[in-house]
Amino acid sequence: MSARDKKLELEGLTVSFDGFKALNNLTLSVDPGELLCIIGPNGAGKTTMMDVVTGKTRPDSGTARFGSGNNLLEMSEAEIVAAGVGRKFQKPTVFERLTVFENLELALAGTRSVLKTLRARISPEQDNRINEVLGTIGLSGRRFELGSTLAHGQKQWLEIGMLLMQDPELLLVDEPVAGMTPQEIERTSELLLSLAGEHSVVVVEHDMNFVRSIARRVIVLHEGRVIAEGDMDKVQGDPKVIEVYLGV
Amino acid sequence: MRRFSMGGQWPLVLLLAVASVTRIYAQSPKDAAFLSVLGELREASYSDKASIAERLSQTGHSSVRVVLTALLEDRLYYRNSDQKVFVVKTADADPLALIDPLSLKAAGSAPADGMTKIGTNNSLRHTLKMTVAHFSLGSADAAVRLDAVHEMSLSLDEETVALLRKRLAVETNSGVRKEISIALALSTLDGSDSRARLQAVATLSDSVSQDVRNRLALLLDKSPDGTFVESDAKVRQAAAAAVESIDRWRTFYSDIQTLFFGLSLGSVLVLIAIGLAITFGVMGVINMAHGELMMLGAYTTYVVQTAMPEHIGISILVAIPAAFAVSGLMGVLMERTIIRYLYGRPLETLLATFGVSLLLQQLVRSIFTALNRSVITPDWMSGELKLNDALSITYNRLYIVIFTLIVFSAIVAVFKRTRLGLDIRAVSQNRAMAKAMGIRTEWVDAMTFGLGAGIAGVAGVALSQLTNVGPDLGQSYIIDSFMVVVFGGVGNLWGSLIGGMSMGVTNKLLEPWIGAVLAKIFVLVALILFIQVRPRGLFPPRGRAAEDK
Amino acid sequence: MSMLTVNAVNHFYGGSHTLWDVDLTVPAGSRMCLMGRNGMGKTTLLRCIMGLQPVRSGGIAFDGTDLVKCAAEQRARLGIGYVPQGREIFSQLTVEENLRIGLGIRKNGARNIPERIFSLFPVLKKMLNRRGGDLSGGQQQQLAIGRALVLEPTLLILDEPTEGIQPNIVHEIGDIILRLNKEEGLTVLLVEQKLPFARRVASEFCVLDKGRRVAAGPIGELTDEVVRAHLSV
Amino acid sequence: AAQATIKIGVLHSLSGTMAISETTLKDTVLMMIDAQNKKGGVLGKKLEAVVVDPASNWPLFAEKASQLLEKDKVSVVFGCWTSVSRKSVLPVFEKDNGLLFYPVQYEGEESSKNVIYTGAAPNQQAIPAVDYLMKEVGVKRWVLEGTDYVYPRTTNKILEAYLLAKGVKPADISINYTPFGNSDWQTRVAAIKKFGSAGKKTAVVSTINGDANVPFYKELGNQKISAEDIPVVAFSVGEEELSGLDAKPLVGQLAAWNYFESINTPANKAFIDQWHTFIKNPKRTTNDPMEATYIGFNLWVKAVTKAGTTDPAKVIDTLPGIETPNLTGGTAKVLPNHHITKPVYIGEVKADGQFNVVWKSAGEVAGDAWSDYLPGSKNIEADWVTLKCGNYNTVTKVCSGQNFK
Amino acid sequence: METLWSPTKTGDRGGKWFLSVLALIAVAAPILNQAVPASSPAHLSAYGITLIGKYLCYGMLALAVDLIWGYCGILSLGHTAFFSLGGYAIGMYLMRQIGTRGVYGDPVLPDFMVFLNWKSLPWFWNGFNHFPFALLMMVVAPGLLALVFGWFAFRSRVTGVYFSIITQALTYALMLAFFRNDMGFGGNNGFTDFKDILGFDLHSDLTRVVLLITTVATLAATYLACRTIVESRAGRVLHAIRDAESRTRFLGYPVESFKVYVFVFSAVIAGIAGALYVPQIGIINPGEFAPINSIEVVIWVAVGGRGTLYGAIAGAVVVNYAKTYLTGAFPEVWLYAVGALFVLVTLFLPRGIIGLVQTRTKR
Ligand SMILES: Nc1ncnc2c1ncn2[C@@H]1O[C@H](COP(=O)(O)OP(=O)(O)OP(=O)(O)O)[C@@H](O)[C@H]1O
Ligand SMILES: Nc1ncnc2c1ncn2[C@@H]1O[C@H](COP(=O)(O)OP(=O)(O)OP(=O)(O)O)[C@@H](O)[C@H]1O
Ligand SMILES: [Mg+2]
Ligand SMILES: [Mg+2]
Repeated sequence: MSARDKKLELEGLTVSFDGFKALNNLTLSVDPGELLCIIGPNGAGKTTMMDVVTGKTRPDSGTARFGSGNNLLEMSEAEIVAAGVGRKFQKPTVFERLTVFENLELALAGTRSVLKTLRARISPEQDNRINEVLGTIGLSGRRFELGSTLAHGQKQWLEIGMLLMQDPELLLVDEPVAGMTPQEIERTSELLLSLAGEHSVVVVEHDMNFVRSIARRVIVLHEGRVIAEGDMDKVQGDPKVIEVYLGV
Repeated sequence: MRRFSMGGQWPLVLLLAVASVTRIYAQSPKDAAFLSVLGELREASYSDKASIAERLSQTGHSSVRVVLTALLEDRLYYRNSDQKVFVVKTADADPLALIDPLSLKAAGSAPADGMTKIGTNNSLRHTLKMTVAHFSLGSADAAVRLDAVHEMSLSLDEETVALLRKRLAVETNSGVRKEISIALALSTLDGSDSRARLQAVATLSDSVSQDVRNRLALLLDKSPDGTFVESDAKVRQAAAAAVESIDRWRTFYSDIQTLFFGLSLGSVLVLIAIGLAITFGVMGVINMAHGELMMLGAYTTYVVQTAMPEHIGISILVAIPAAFAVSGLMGVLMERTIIRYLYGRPLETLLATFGVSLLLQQLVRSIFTALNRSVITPDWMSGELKLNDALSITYNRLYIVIFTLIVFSAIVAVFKRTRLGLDIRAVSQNRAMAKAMGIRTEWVDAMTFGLGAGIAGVAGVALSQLTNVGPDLGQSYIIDSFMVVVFGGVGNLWGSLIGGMSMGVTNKLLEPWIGAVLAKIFVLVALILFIQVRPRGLFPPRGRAAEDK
Repeated sequence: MSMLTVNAVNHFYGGSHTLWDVDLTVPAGSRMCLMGRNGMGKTTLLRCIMGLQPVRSGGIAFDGTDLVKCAAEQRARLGIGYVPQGREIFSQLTVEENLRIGLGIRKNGARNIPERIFSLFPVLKKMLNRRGGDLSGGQQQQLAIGRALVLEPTLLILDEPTEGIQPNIVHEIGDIILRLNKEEGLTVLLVEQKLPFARRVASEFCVLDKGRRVAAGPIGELTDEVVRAHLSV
Repeated sequence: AAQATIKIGVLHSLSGTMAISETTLKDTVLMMIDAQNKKGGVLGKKLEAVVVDPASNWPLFAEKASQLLEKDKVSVVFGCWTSVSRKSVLPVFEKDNGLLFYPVQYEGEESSKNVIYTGAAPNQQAIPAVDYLMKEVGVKRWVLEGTDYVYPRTTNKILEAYLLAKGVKPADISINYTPFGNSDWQTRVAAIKKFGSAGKKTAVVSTINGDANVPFYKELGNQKISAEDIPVVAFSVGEEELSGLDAKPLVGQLAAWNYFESINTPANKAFIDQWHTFIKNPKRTTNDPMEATYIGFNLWVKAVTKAGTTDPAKVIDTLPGIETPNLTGGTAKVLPNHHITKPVYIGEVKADGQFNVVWKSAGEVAGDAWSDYLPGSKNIEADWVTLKCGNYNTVTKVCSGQNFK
Repeated sequence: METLWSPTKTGDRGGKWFLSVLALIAVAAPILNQAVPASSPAHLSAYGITLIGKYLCYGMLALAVDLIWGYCGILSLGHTAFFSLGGYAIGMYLMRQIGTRGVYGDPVLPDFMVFLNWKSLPWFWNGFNHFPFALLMMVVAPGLLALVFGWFAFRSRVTGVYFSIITQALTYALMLAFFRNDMGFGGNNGFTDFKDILGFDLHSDLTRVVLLITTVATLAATYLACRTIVESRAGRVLHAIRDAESRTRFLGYPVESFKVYVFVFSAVIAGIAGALYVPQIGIINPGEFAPINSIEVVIWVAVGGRGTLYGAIAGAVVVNYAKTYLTGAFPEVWLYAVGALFVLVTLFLPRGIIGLVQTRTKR
């Protein structure tokens, strides 16, 4: 496959903080429609990688390309989103003083320019879509409540909902099931699986059961670089991965 | 009460009377002449006083110097009851400690309203200074001699030159010797011997004094008829070189002085900002009453001075802890009654503390009136440290620079080294979690705010030495202090230090060029531009946590 | 003897009633696991115990002391360690300073961070001088647990301690909890969603549903029915 | 309508930056009213003060002025200190045809039908001071140091023109302005020191305003510039300002005023006693603007008595020509240009914060609204008696810029 | 349907009330002033008209501040800079209108230039003799300044107190600059002694009434414009920026543009407010730029109720009315009252006066 066909292509990324290398010459790529799981010890650099892709952190060296010919490193956060990258943060961040509904409305795909948002109205289809997502994330009953009144797990869901509204080509999902009950985890995996195919999805998670339930290709990061790659079984059997990550 | 003490004094007064009677008999004719001339001072006009002083010095009496110095320093009085003239130890005290002008021995004391001061005016003081200088040449104190020589070199007549020559022969102090030789060289320039003049120019070229430079520059002038004032071309050449060299040195020293001005302005800025760096920078309270807390400190200085008029010298040292306590307690009071309900709502603190600032202003206006209060600069803080003829540093500024550094180091130490410092930082970052870790957040909050407020009070003590002590004192500094804190990076003490200092120095470097107003505007614009480059100040908080805001 | 007793606690966020007459008894030396779906009030209950949320009515007693009357900071001094949900690290303090915070109230006046913390979480030793806020999510979680342990508490409260932590360390945390419980008699109250972990670590359980206690008992009684009834959506 | 009392407006800032100066004047007016009431009031009616606080805020001055005139319907207003506050209320007084007594020395260049200027015009303060320095002290080099606002600008313009006319070389004049409230004088004082070290006798003419004075004098003291070396003559530093700072380092510095507390006349002594009793503080000083207020008040009482009414329009017409003794033994007379006659005194600061009068004008000087030394105003004249105009151009014979009807 | 999803906003009862009050003023003020005889107690004097006009101008300024602070979290401590620029723009027009009626009778130069010996009008005074140009400038001058300043600051991601303080530095620098007599804006005295506007005598009651009605109308229009903005989706984006700026960015919104737009808009409102203020008050001088004034505006907003547009206006009116009343009734101690008011409002009315009214009416 040529590089052009990749959805996301990271090459030789290095990020250091005060001399500490959070990413160390990291290279990886994501195919269109692929669901990629990234695992790795705490501090391996998973979140940092997402920061680089979304423009939050600028790497010291390396390249990051998205779709056909978007150089992520030269784009602003807003441009990256406009190009089709969506993200769920590790620490759930929703707009605390907007209602659940408004949180979703803002995430709604479509115009982002100042003058257009001034005139934007919610079309019936969009309204339906929001209601649908509200159902999916189990917050229909709380649609008019403020973001700040949600419990931790509910915020997680709202973030996922916002991601759905955005309908990006590439979804970066950082620890989606932290703090969820087994059943919710199950629902999340169904959700993510249904998204894959049309979207590229990158999931970071520490819950191995969850990862196993969705994983096709798995990449293991350690100390800022890839140490193993392959399907779940292969990775789980890798002695290095067992040593630094899985344990016995 | 009063009658008792009067009664107690009677025997003393009698004794004194007896003593003075005996002394009258012991007077020599010289004493008598002296006393009668002295007596004329009582009624004379200012211009007459000058000639009386001249006659006094001609009596050659041994007390002349002391009496004239006293006149110069407003310490010469006469007693209303018997018109007798006395020197007093310190002016404006009550009662006055008297010194007999003849014997120069203590002569008891007298209530101030029973004595009348013998006044002076500008021109009289000018004459007196010259006269006293002649006498001071023999003083045991080298500094006094130095001043005397300097004073004398401003008007060099034959008599003065002779006196200086005589002194040079016996003078041991090298500084004084140098000053005398400069004075003599200056007088030589008027002479006819061109070799001697050349020699004098050489001597003078080492000096950096403006007077010397002006005198040398005169050699280069042309008289109205087109000829040079100085006939000898060689002397002219030497003089031109000397003038140039003096100018160069003077420019150099004045640059150093400007730098010092900058640092001293900077330390004032730092001092007014440190307290805010705590209340605002660390605790996040937009403390609009910060200025008023400084004002309280300044008023405390005033009150302390009023309470101990006899010890002005140490009053400032007493005022520092007192101001810390007063402002600190006010801070604790504010925190306990208002601020504590507003954590997590920083903008509300702006509103409430603004209200407090109005209350405090009006409070001092009610107590102390709207008028400024006079805070005295103690002797040890006034005057300047003269490094050479071109460079002097004023003591009060010097002390303030040092003081600022001391306060700053103390605060840094508290924050970095003490338990309280750690607790303060923890509470300011996450109050709920700090509680869960067993920190008594309420106490820490009160202490922190009190500390910031107390430091503001201490800054007020320093300000009382520089500017008006009035109800508006705080208003004039509040904006500056916020700028310093923000420029340095909120929450970073070192930032406030470097920020304040660099703002001060920039301001002062620019001021001679473009004037005070434009310099200030420039500093403000520079601040705005700087923030564009570093949106979180000089020393921004770093790392992930800082970004997630 | 019970170490912690929660008695008919009611709690409100403004107008919304979050906890309804909740009872909870944590016997000394036990490992109680509080369970429930998202938003059911687990965190709220823990915050009430810590004094970070005021209770409307009801009683909370710890070791015979009435906690409701105690200021929040007093409770830590009584020997309750708290690992909150979301870590709540002091982000601008270094790792070392984060750990030192707890030293201030230790009765024995210890001046140094117990070495034990570092043997439990070696990564903290490596990062002593890094700002807490810069750590990765999992590292912060370890720091949060370490920070609570510095207090040498008799009751350790953990709110979803394994969230975001790599599997081998999750396992280790389980071990640590068990070990501290066994060797030092530490009583543990934790919130946990992951059933395998809960079953492995806890000795009792209690389920909250919509702010009410709906089930409780020894961990063995946490049957699939209970799970289906109260823990699935 | 017959009112039970005659209302008198007092328009002085009691808060804000100007409170320091203006509060005293408010008290002075209250004292005068009190005394007048004890004498039976005016026209058989008691006087009643209406005090408002314009809070050193210039637009608020205008608002409060119209409150006094339109709502409270006062007969006369005593008020204002800064020029800008006066400028701000001027249209209000002219529109409502009120009467304002303005008690502070100012830059001139104004004469309103509705204002009586009882403070000094530049020719009653600045020019005599410069004359004194030039003739009596032999000053050859001049630093005109001021705060950057209209009064110093105008005064310095006048003084510069005056000095040049007296043959002073431009190189021997240095003019400099600093902002309001300037508190760091290190650089300026060093520059003055340098300017003064050229070997010619140098003096500073200070039009530094308000709060900036204290740090200025402190810095002079610290840099060891004494009055014998470089005397400073100030136009806005009086007894009250000195009471707010340690006067010892200032001994010998000069000030030019039309009144000093230390001038020994029976009237002054009585006034000082009255003040001490009223303010219940024997240490409070009196000062020049207080005297101006005193004079203004007495002029008003006389005019009202003469006119037999408090109607401002009538009182204004009656005022020119009215005379009242001032506190230093002379007479203040209202001139047709609405300024008054004043003696000029120059004093040296003494250690106790009082002044030692070293020079005094021969008799009173008539206040000149339009300076003879400014090209723009040379030809302008104010005369409310015959010309009925505050700025009559003697060349074009036009009266412009009047708002009264 | 449209209002359904914003239950947090209190419907628009308050807004309707507010607009009704404005309408009432517009109708009643002229009648009470013009038709009711001066002797009647119901007569509204020119003083009263001017006062109402002033309050409403301040209200408009507060509205501008509330738009950016209450809704977008941008705390500007320098908004009076824009207010004053608008005021100076109209002031320059008014000065030019004086013409030969100045004290020196110079047909071109304003008085202050004549006595400071200016020979000709500085270039930036050109055009101000035309009313439309002045009208344009009172929008352009503050707008342009806000655009340049905002563009740089927001692009550099200057936020929070840093932004607040540099706005303060901006207004402080402008104040110092305008204080300079060499600037050509009349220095400390600024502009006064205006004669007429568009040929109408500024001192006549009728002109004042017309000015008041103009103010009322402009305030109503700007209020409606602001309300439209905050109720649109853009308004919710502003809210989002206030809550979590970087999160908004990761939703793809060009946060900087939003901020620049709203900041400029707010500055223009402030400028217009200033331009309406000056002819009614009769003076504009650099004191208006004083940083402390800007802080006071923020305080009006807080007192009224931040994040409710009419609340900000109410706050401005209440605080200023209190000032007018107290400086007259209790000149010696009024600062105590105002200071205490601020403290008490913060402690007991965290959502301002409007918050109090809202909870009252809800009950
Ligand atoms: N701003 C920063 N300054 C210093 N170190 C940092 C900074 N940001 C991240 N790090 C370090 O970089 C490393 C990688 O962090 P990152 O958050 O990417 O890990 P992660 O793989 O997401 O871990 P986790 O699974 O625990 O979330 C960590 O060791 C962290 O401490
Ligand atoms: N600050 C708050 N204000 C108002 N309501 C809140 C607040 N915090 C939580 N809630 C509500 O209280 C309920 C209980 O929340 P809590 O955080 O205790 O749940 P939880 O059981 O810990 O959930 P999770 O498993 O998601 O952490 C939730 O419905 C939540 O929406
Ligand atoms: Mg991570
Ligand atoms: Mg929870």
